[in-house]
Amino acid sequence: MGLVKKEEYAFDTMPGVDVVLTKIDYVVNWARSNSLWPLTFGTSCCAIEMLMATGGPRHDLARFGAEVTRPSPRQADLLILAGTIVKRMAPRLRTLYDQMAEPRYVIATGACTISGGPFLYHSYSTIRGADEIIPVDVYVPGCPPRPESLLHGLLTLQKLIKEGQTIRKPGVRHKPVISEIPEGVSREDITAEMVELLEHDSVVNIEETLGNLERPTGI
Amino acid sequence: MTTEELFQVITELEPSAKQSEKTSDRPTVEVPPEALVALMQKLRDDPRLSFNMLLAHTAVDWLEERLFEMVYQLYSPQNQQYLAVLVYVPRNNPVVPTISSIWRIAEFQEREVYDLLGVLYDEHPDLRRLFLEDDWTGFPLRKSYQDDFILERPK
Amino acid sequence: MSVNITTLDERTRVTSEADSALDTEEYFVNMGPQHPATHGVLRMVLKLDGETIKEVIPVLGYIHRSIEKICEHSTYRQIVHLTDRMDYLSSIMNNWAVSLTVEKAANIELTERIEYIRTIVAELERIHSHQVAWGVMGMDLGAFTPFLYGFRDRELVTDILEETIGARLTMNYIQPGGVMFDIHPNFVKKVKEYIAYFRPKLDEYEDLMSGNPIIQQRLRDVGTMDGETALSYGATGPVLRASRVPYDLRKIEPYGVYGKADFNVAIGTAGDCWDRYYVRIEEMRQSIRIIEQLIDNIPEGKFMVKKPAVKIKVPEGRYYGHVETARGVLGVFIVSQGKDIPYRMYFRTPNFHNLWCTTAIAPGGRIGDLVAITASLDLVIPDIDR
Amino acid sequence: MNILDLLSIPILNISSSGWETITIAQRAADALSGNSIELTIFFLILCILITVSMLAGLGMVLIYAERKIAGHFQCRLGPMRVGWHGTLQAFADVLKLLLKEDLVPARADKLLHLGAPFLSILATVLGLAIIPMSPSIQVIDVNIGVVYVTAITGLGVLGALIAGWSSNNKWSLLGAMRAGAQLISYELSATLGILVIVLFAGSLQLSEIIQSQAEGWWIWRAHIVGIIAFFIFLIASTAELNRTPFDLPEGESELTGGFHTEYSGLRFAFFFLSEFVNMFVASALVVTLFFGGWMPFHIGNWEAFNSIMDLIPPAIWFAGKSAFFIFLLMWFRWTFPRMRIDQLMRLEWKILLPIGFANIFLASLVILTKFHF
Repeated sequence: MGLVKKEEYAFDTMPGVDVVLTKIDYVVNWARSNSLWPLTFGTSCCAIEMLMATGGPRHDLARFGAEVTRPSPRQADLLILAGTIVKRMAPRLRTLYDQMAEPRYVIATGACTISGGPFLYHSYSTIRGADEIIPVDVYVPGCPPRPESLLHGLLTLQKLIKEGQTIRKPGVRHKPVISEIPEGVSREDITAEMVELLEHDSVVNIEETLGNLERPTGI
Repeated sequence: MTTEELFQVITELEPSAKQSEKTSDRPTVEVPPEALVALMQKLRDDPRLSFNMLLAHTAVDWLEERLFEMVYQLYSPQNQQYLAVLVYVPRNNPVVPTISSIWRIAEFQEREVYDLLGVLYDEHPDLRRLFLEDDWTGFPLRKSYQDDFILERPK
Repeated sequence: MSVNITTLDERTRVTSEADSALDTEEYFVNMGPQHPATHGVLRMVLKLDGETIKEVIPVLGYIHRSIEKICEHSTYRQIVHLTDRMDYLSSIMNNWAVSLTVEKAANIELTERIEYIRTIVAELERIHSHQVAWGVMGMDLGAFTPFLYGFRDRELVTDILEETIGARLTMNYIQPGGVMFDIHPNFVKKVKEYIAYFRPKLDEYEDLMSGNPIIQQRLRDVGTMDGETALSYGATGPVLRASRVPYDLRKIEPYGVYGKADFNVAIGTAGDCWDRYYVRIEEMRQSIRIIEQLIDNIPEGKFMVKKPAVKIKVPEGRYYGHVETARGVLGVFIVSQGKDIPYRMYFRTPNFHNLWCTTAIAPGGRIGDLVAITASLDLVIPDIDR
Repeated sequence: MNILDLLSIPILNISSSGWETITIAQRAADALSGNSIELTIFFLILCILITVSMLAGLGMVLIYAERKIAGHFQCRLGPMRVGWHGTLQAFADVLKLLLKEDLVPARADKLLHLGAPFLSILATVLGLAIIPMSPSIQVIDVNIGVVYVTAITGLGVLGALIAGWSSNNKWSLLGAMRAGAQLISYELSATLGILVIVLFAGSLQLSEIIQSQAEGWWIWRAHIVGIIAFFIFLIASTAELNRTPFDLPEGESELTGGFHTEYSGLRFAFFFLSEFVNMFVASALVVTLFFGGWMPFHIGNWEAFNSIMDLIPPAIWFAGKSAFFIFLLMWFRWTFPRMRIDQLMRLEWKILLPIGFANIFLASLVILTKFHF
């Protein structure tokens, strides 16, 4: 939380500041988690189930305050990746993500977005997982996932935001990677390192981010 | 119109077109590339045939025979008759005349074939990549296409 | 001989400069790949003069997943599940196209029951596809409510299909040699209930959208396309039929049990957006009629004549088969060398062919007209790109 | 002066204190001439408080109402989880928007891009200031109130135009041009609608327009002319608000977001808020001009009924009537599709404007022949 980090030194000598800042943090996270406006963006099949059917009368994304789909990435908080990402789309997806204003969150839905899905083998154009391009907070598996799964994904994201655990840096993955653990390293070590990484990455200095990134203009 | 009558009319219109010996579930004629445009024009405009619809156009890469097989699927709503037209071009110099002046959709079907198989179309009004980026190298649907990106399915 | 290969950059270079201060200047603007009106990742480069469209250049490939390449390495049963993901709103009909072609080629005899189930399920899906098309048409024209009404009724169709099939969108139901599962015991009852429910709802659809004067203004005489043009552009399905060409594979060469059902082919008169919109509404009515005639007569028998484990081999040759999906004719072209995988597989997809109509009918209209036209063509982008 | 004195000021007294309008600015001036500096400051602060709290409060209430009403129109529930039945949803939205990153596109005109939303919200605040919400709740009562309102609406267009132009985005520019063309065109019809009432009331001052309706609202008293003027004004003000079926400047499915495509965070919130509060201003104007403002509903000489109606405070009357028109605008939005730009212009210049002029002529005849009630 940029707010907290910036003001830390000014206040931490005063008694009771921790409590106040925690409260502020809580309120800010509460607002952010309850007002996730998704971007109107869907690449293929999952878009029907994710944005359309979930926004529809039966599943009603509006109950969680997330039905205000914004067609402009500048105003959106949540990028619901629905469908395969191919090589030609990848740079555009990156641009879309860059155009979104902080704080921004990404939910990857469907097998294609998570790993390439049915188009994994023998395909010359399918990207194997959208998290190779942009950071992803929550993965919702399925082909396509049911609307209920997206609702669960949304609630999980809300929980993550409230705990301040969302991913802000590309390349960091929530995805469990099953591979051989090198000798001399225990599973606990990895977990500890990941927790540290997550804690570190959930703190973003907005001033710094603004200064470092030159944002592309136009659609 | 029976299939025999159809072939009779076609050979009458274009002598170089002959019935194909390839196994196919539709009546099929083979034609040399030079005669393609003339034959197609006649197939569409002849009142006995009136093949108004170009249903599909694609190509098959025959690596061993070193040939590209161009397939045109036609349909005549008037006679409810299907016809497939085959054109063979050598794989090292795949140039076919365009038929986009006869059916507008051929322009885009031909662009797809160029994009994926690298067949060139003579006199095509706007020959450029369709699905892939302009700077893509190679033609992925060719049997000889090599790409490090492709993952083989484990057996 | 003149083979001239161009690029998109060359194609979209501004050529004309304004001569005087009063002259207008043409400019290019990108619509998509992320744009609410393109229903996915279609990109259209528009050449505009003010708000008037001079030229439309569709740019494809933002969801090109190389399905045809994957097909060359997959068995026919594996290919069926890839077709689900092309035109996901008529996935069952896509399955059917592959199954039909393979069955014809491999000479697989089907039971009556299979044909009945296939026909009913496909018509149910046609209804749900047109419901989505209807709702999305409303959303593109700026009325959000029809969209939700369409999805309200679509949920009930997916419920019925889900009970039998187990999936909501990508059904993977029709297989070469039958259907994956027998119908659920509740199927017949629920379909009848649904028809009783949906018939009055269709009138509600008409009240909400068809009668609205703004809808009429936005759709009538917009994007008019005569039959000649439609045929030349290879349009099929509701788009072609709206232009007064009664080309419907269900009537012309009945597959399934369409030959036994009594139904009419809806055609338009003017070929404008309104006709394309209304042909879909009428097709929903006809689909209801078809289902009503068939639902009581499903004969007993096997639902699968080839076990799923059996690898189907297609004899050597070229095979072309097609079905009428909700958006037009899906053609499947198989070149086989006698193995259980095809040598070359080509899909003649309806949306790929319908899309190019925009280049003919959109110029001269406004941006709002283009939105109405793309909505009336009812494009599904992964089906274009494959 | 102690706090009890403040409480006795009529503004906090909810019961109707006669129909004589005393604006808060007037009270401040009175206090100043009575040498009571505290009271002057109090009233001046009250002026700011009323406009700003109206802006924020109304904005949130209307955003919540819109989402809830839209939900129920569309067979669903709308916000449910944040607070009881989602009542805190708007707070979460606004708080989030305030804390969101504020982006300026790389090649945008920075100064204008940053300034445009303020221009937009300024027009809204200025519009709020003149609305007579009850005899005692009106910030300022200009004697050319109607002209002021028309001028202020023009200022709002400037915000949209500058926002679209400075964003350096073709879609934004298109949206801005649409906004400019549409708002300037429909301004004419709106003014023609207002003029009819000005002719009847014989005043440009909003409080006097309300006073003139003591014997009956203009929608009844000016019968045919009034009803035509009402419809013209309603259509024109819907167009000026950029609401469906005239939401072309933002037209999501056409222009992705129109003039505010490139805005994020706080500045987008300003556009968002001003759009919603403008809806209230427009409804309030409809109520003021045609439905007697804060006047209670009276029927002829039903004395008993009328006296019961008088018991309801004028502020409640005003709020109720405005709420009805806001609901109507929302109803429009969730029912109608969008028009096309040329149809929109045709509607204005070929249909509404000629009818408006004919209506003014007719109104003059009605007034000359005293053919109204």
